[in-house]
Amino acid sequence: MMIIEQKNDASVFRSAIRDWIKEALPNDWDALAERGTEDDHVEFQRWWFGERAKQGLAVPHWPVEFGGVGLGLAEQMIVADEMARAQAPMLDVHTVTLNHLPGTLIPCGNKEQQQKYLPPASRGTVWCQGFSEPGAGSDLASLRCRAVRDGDHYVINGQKIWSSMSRYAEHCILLVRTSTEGTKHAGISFLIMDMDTPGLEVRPIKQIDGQAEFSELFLTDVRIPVANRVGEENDGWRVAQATLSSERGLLAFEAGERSRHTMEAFYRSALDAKASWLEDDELRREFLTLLTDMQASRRFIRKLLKDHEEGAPPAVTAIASSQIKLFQTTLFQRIGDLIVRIEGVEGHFRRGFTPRRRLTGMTDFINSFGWTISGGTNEIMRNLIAERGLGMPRG
Amino acid sequence: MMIIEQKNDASVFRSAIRDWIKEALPNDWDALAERGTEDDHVEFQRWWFGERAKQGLAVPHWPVEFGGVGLGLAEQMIVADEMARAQAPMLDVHTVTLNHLPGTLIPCGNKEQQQKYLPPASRGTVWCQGFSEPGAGSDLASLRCRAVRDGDHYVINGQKIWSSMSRYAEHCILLVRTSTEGTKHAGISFLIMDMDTPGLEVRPIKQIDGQAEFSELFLTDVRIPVANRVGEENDGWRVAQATLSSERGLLAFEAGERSRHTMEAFYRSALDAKASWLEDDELRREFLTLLTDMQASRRFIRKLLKDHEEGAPPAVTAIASSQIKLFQTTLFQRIGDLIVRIEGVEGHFRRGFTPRRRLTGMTDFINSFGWTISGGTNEIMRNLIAERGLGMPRG
Amino acid sequence: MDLELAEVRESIAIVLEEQCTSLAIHAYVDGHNRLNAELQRQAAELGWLAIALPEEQGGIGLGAAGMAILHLELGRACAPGAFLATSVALEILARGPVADDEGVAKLIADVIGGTATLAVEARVGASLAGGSTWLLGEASAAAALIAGEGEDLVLVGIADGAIEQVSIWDETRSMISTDLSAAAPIITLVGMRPLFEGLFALALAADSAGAARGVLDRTVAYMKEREQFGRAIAAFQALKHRAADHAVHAIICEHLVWQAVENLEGNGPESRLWPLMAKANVTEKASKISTDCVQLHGGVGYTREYDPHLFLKRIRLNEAMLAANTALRDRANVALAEAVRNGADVLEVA
Amino acid sequence: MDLELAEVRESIAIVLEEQCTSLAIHAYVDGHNRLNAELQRQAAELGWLAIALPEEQGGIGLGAAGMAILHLELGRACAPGAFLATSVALEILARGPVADDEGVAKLIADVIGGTATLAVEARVGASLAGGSTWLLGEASAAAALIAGEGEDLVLVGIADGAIEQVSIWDETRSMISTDLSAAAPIITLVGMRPLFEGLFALALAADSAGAARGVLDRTVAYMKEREQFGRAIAAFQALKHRAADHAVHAIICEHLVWQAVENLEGNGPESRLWPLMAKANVTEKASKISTDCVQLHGGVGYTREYDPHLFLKRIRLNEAMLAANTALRDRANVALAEAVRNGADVLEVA
Repeated sequence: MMIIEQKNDASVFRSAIRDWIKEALPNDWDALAERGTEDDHVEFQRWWFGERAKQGLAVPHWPVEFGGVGLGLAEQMIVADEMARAQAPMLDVHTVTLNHLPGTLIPCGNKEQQQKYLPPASRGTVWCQGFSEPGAGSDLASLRCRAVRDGDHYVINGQKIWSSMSRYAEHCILLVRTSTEGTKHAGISFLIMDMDTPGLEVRPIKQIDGQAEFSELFLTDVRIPVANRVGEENDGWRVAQATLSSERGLLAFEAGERSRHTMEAFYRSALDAKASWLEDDELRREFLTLLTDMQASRRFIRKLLKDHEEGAPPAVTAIASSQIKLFQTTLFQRIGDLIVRIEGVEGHFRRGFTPRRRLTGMTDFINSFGWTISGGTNEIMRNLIAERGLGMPRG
Repeated sequence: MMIIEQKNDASVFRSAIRDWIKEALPNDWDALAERGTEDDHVEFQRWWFGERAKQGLAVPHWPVEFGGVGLGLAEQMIVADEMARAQAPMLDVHTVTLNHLPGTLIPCGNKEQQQKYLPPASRGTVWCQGFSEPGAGSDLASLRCRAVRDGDHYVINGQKIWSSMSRYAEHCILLVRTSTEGTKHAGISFLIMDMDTPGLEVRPIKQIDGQAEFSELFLTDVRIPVANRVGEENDGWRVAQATLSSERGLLAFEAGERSRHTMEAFYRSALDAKASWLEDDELRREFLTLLTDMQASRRFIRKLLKDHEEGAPPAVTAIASSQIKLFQTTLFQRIGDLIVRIEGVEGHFRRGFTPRRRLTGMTDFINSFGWTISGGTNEIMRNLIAERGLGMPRG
Repeated sequence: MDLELAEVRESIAIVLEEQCTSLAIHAYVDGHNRLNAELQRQAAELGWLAIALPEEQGGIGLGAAGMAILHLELGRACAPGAFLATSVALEILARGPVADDEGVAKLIADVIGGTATLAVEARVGASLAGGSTWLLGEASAAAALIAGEGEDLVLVGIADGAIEQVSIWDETRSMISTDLSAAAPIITLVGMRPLFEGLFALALAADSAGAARGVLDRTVAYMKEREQFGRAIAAFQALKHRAADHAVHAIICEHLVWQAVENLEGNGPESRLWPLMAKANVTEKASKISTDCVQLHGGVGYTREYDPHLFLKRIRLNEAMLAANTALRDRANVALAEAVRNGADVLEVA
Repeated sequence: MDLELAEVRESIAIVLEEQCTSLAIHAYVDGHNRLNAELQRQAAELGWLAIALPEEQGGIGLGAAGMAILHLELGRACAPGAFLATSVALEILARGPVADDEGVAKLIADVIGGTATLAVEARVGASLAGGSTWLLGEASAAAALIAGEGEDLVLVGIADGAIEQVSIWDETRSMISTDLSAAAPIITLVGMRPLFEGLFALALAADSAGAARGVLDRTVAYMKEREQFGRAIAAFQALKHRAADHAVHAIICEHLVWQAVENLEGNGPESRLWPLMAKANVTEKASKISTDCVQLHGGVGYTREYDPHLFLKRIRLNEAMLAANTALRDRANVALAEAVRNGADVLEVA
């Protein structure tokens, strides 16, 4: 029996997941990952996706017709909570697959597109996103990657950046400019691109943490069938709004729960080791302060999820999402900063690829910029909160 | 022999001042001030100005022809330093008299104005400033207080705000609008107003620290002789620049030195009393951090004074002044904040008028807003530093 | 329950919005009205003080959550009066074994009826050193709760002669000093100090979280209205970003209050950890928010006639009360260490 | 002296601007050039390492001020190499009574001549617990200074076999781990640990103050060039205000370095107070500045090919070295208390 079939009894469901993870997941997977490369870890994530899929735990939140079981929020939280508790591998490589893809195709795609792409995605195809451009940055709508109609194809020339996991992806959701008339928002179209299309070059961007999660995409005369367009021509901005508003609350939830467990484990091992920082008034209190702020942010995330489930308007949940992003990512940076100061010189030693299963000085601190910058910089979040949340005029 | 006559030998000069203060100033003047009112304290400052004047120590930095001795920077620093060291009364009520008035009249006033106003000022007449307006705030040049020519008088109608010490002043330097043509900067004139002119009403503004250093001025058909105009008609903005750039470095210097002594005294008494905060890692280190920042700001102020004396261009010293204001006033607020936390409930008890001779919890903290807001808010300072100091474009 | 809570909260908010206008509060602090007494009268009528008490004791039965909404709203309105001390002390008296004592029962009835107020020791335990202590409460308070031996509390009568009004920066509330040698112990509440501290922490956190929201709302409104250089200062990005940060922290403050509410009862480490940490983190955040709200008002922020300074002074007094946040965090750490050593899960969110 | 200092500083800056371009540094950290060796060669030629040494010892004679300008400029350029450890250790060796020792004299000459580098214990005193310790320095270092008994230092030879290169986040410098049981003590420098710590603190503060300036300059330049929403991001007020704050703190950092310079010598409490506090406050400020500089770069700040992360990692390593800032502030407090008790004036500015 697949574990997902036990979803109707919360406590049974929870312990089934817990037991299954213990059995299915090698106990020392993080040590293996630390010795391996980024590629190894992506392979490992694909394997883990497959294992979860076998239990119905890969895309249970999707509607039944596309391979999910329409899992309710409470049960989704149980899944995420148990994954976090076990510090099981995250499915970073499937972020777009799991969230943005259904968030786009279910409301905006046609039947054919849904049937063609969603079922394989539910089994683990990797998707990436080609939205940002080097010149555009936070001003997404000013994108310039040009698509020209040629019969039943578009011919694309241009450049994309910050495309996460595109080295590993089979497909890409792509924003292109099909018209330069009217406002910058009015001439954008939304396409699906196969990553093996000729003319596409993927160049990894090396990050400050040594990894290369993101890539640049260079498109030279890339031909994409018109049938791969989602929504009408020049109506891609509206489709992209659906993509971008695909609910990220559960990702924040899982990140918060994982952070809770890493902090708790850090504290526990400090207690066991009688670590000197616990005897230091300043450091000890700072830890308590951060732990308490984390608790509040976890409550805030739960409230967002609950409001969302109860049908709160997207405008409201979007502001709460921005508020949570700003607070939680800044909190992760504050935590990283404290651990750097606690660990001292030893916190500066580099390890291999680290799967964020425990708090490690500079690694966490440096990683934290991935949170505060990507997914909309915190500066953009502050603009949104002030303008849409507090009703302040644009500057 | 007046003490100022010993100015040529630094160490003799210094000890003469030190000895004289000990003799001239009642030892318990601050306790008396704390029991008295704000008015009492102004009276006391006037008395102290007179005592300093008798020794040539009131306006020694002024040129000889106007009642000073053209005291060099090093010697001015000795005077300020000894006043700070003895925590002698400040001459708050004479701030405009001592700095803005000569800063304006010496470069921009005519002979008659200089002869009429400067010598009495050197003996203690109190001046105030009528620049800001309720609608204008940080945007000084948008002032609307209207002056209409009527024969050899201007007739003024309008309102001024944040006029420091005007309740006690004999004269006021006033900015008025004499023309609404052209840019907002082009129609401003600079006048001298006697504070007993009919039609002028002074309403004290009660501050959040309970005092009323500032007032609003209401002007209804106030008649000011044209002869009281400094500079040409409609050229008042240029004159005001002279007023505003009158060197404030020595005020920052004295404030910094006084803060040094209050912090040192606070620490010494904590040592003597074996105060518990000295045993607390967090509070003790925060104190050391602030003391160290204060030391740096004192060095920074000395550098500004030295650069100014060596003829650094005003554009450069103006930026340094803004930087110092931003850092020093924020530092005073940080110090106040720490003392509030150290003193606990007792830090919340109100005393009478306090002459800032020692650190006192909420009193210092609440007072600190006077520093961070008045004299150009710190937000304006940041604009100046970014635009003029870092060459960033206006927003 | 959530719905009832929201309704009661709304009803409190409506009364306070009507009564505690900015004008009324300024008139109060300038001595031109007796808003505190008027609010006390209305509170008695509406049962606010007994909001947490079970219905059979004359309360509304909302427990700790009721305490939270009452003080969130009182803080948001910067309402003057002895509510904080009185409601906390009342809850303790009503829960104590002394509820049956006749004198105490009368005292409880008087407080619920609005004819008496109570005081609490501002810095709990300060009196143990002997001499005089400072109480949060009015000079007319009927009695005061102070720390006793060990985990006990003592309810003492307040003799007129031994009381001195203390002049404090927060003008919306009253603090008195009393000579304990002249105070008559009425009764000892055995082992109730931990609960008292938790309740006091919760009330201080709620009042501060509410005040942070109140001062921020007023500041945002001012920023939209005040023009400089030809546009509303709310359009200046540097100020907008500060307001956005404050808005987020103000929300976090309220979540911290609810964390305390959920963990108030019982003897587990969570009941020491969360209320104390809520008080520490909330008062610290609220203090930062209100400090910057004074600054964001520019010149008028430094004048008595605008509101931000009233909130700032109130929040900072909250911060100083019960115990310094430094000490609260140390005590919270002891509780956390105990929980983690015993394998108790104090981080789970319901 | 001031003029000479300024001239020497300018001359160092010119060389570094030419050599340490952003391109060259990135090529270095990616293993495509040996910029560290090239700089070491030029430094020897120009006498940088001996900048503080008296002329009769082959130095430039600029003392502590020379040490400050060298490291301010090296930090500003984010220059790779073993300069920090080597210059601090060299100064100690040259001042020690061992300058006359033949082996040490040769070592000094080799270092000045650019054919040898030195290492220092990264966290001074960590070795006293026994076992291995971490050294700031290159694997080819000729010798290392580590803490000895009490206030002594020990110069130890570095045996090839007992050394391991440590992979650290800061790629512009090198850290090695060594097993002390395999290290041969060359000589003991009696009572020189306080001076060593002061010098190390000064060098770390100067390097960090310079790095803060360097990363901020680059960030301001980037902000003027990068456009978003149709204008340079330097025109966005929220970002401008952050840059303005950083500019002020970067200046304060440099003043703290000069405070340390003036108080380096002697045995008075000021010689312990100010260098240690300079290191603590400067590294903390520089850390905040460089953290925000990464953020102000937006997306590219998170890429390896831009500079801010190199500065950030270097500054944070500086912050961790010598001793934690928490400990340094505690030691500074002991010095301050001693001074105040004895009536010594440590706050006077010359």
